[in-house]
Amino acid sequence: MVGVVIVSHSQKVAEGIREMALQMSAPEQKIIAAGGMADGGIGTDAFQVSEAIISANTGDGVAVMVDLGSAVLSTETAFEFLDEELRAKVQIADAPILEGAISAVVEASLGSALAAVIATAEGARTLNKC
Amino acid sequence: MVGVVIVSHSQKVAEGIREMALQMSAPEQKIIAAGGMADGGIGTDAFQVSEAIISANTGDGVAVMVDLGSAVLSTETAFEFLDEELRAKVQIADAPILEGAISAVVEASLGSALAAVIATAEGARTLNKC
Amino acid sequence: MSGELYEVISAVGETIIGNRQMLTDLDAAIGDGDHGINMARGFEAVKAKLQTLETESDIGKVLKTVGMTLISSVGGAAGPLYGTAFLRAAVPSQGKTELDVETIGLMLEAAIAGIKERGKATTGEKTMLDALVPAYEAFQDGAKTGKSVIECLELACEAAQQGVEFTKTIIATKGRASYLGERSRGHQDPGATSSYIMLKALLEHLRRQ
Amino acid sequence: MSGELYEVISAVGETIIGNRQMLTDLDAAIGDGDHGINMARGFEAVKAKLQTLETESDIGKVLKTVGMTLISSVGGAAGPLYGTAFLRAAVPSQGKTELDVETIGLMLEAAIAGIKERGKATTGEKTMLDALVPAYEAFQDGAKTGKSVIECLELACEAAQQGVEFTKTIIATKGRASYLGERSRGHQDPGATSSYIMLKALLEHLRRQ
Ligand SMILES: Nc1ncnc2c1ncn2[C@@H]1O[C@H](COP(=O)(O)OP(=O)(O)O)[C@@H](O)[C@H]1O
Ligand SMILES: Nc1ncnc2c1ncn2[C@@H]1O[C@H](COP(=O)(O)OP(=O)(O)O)[C@@H](O)[C@H]1O
Ligand SMILES: [Mg+2]
Ligand SMILES: [Mg+2]
Ligand SMILES: [Mg+2]
Ligand SMILES: [Mg+2]
Repeated sequence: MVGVVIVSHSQKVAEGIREMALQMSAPEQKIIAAGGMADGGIGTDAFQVSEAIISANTGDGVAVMVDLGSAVLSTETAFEFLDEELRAKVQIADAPILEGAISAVVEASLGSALAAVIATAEGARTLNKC
Repeated sequence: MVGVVIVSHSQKVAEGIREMALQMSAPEQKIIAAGGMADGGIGTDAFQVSEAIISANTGDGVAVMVDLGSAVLSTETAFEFLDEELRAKVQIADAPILEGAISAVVEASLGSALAAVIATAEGARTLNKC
Repeated sequence: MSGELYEVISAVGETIIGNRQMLTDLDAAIGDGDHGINMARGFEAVKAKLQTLETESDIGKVLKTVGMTLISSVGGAAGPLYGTAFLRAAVPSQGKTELDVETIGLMLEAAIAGIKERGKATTGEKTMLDALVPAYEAFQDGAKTGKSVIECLELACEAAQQGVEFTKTIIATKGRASYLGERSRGHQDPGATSSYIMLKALLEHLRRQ
Repeated sequence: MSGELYEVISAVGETIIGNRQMLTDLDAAIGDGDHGINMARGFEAVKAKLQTLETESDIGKVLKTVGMTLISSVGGAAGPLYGTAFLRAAVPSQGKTELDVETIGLMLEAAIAGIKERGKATTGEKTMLDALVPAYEAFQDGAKTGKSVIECLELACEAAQQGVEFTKTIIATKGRASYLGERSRGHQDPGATSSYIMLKALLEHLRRQ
């Protein structure tokens, strides 16, 4: 099953999204929060992200959800710390972080491949709420 | 200045988004988190939302950011508890909650009117992250 | 509050609380697995609130309190939906201390209108409306032919149960289950199920009187 | 680590820490008001880390550690950007214990390429690149005419300072300041400013030797 990593500048946001996404997940699905700095402050930490990616991977790859552009910078920096094999199956979704994460988790729970999980996450851009 | 209310099923998400948005805000700007149930559990509470809207309003109206469809249900229920005058100047943004909230806060900090704040929040749908 | 009214609402509440696990399991299959938890929490709060309304005999006022309590305590989509339904049902029953077939028909109609408006939904979307709308129609059919409250409710329950069965055959286009698209087919809707069991509890309570 | 190398990095770090408030104020105007806090936190972490590298004389290895430390401690966009810059600058300086004009030119080139790649940015977007790219070009002009390290760095600093001024005239199209669109004009970019003051600190330290 594709793992999902949630990279936010805020630890609370990443953990809260994870808790919401867990409600829609399959048992044993990997959803890892990588939010905030090591000291709990607002920011992103590329090393925390690379560790999260490693723990989210069960062999089928990892979809990474990010909040702001600078989370992309950290995530792409994190990619450089991964071995080639894992790096080839990790992808950032260009999607809203919360809506994308929940959509991604639902898609991954159905056993879909990474490309489909990313596509569904990105489709969350156009979901209407009201 | 238009106030911003953040309605999430998760208290952590609402508070974390508020903290991130505060970093981009003007002094004294009203950004109110209305996340989770009264007992801290996952869910939304229409009464909490109506109180948040009241405290976010300084006369120029309030933009409400929501996470999922059921947050819209609670928010629209909350509207019924507001007096006519306030109800006329409160609007839900059909936008991603985190990205929309940050965009809305930036737009509101520039002194823009409610319609512009909502439009900018909704424009966050099409922001590219990577 | 009249003992009768108190007992009706308690009976409905206890049934929801007793079906907590079943409703949650249904929601786990196509949603976030909290519908039973949400509804039970809501009716626990209603139960506590009812204690404070002992002297209230106006059915409308009591239903309004039930609606407000559900709104603040359920948490999921069902909170604003059922909450609004009770608030709307409180309008035709305002000032009443007893209900007849006609008033119950108006209450059901108002409740359904509230849910449709709040949920921007209609039948065929795999929601509580797929139990409630046919229930209302069957109730009205009974009313038109001069049936009693219990007889009308029997028709309504039967229709609601069929409505629940019908939700198994369609895909969800409203609410959280719509995330699953085609995968939501084959499962019965938790909200339709809770609507059915509330009607059923009401009927069974009245039958016992 | 040679005393010289340690002192150069410390001088740069102390300058950033000393300009914490100024950088933060610049970022408050067009961003989230943390650039000074971020950079100071990063160089505090570098300072602590340098203690553990006392015996390391390889400039490349030390710069690699600086880059890794910035990546893990800065927090904002500047973390991966400057972190990558230091990691890339560590490549041409690997195995070296002293630097000449040519190597510094290669280091600047690699650092800028890293920032451009990481940030998907180019000059004219109101970022650190608007200080660093002209600084590099001026440095290379000096190198071509046989100038010394200090002379080349003087040219680079002058160009960087002009680059910072230039950022006041343009709108941001990368990073957080781009949220402000037209409103970002008139303000100088915090990242361009920190780049300039780091180069300046390096120059002044070398002049003092
Ligand atoms: N827009 C809607 N209109 C009508 N009913 C809805 C709507 N959205 C959800 N529902 C009903 O609510 C039920 C889910 O309730 P619940 O699990 O409490 O909420 P949530 O999905 O927020 O967890 C669904 O089974 C469905 O019957
Ligand atoms: N994509 C990018 N490419 C190059 N530089 C960038 C980019 N995004 C931001 N910057 C630089 O980073 C600086 C902001 O750094 P900082 O305040 O630490 O990050 P954040 O915006 O995450 O709070 C900006 O002033 C700009 O110079
Ligand atoms: Mg549910
Ligand atoms: Mg729920
Ligand atoms: Mg900043
Ligand atoms: Mg920042």
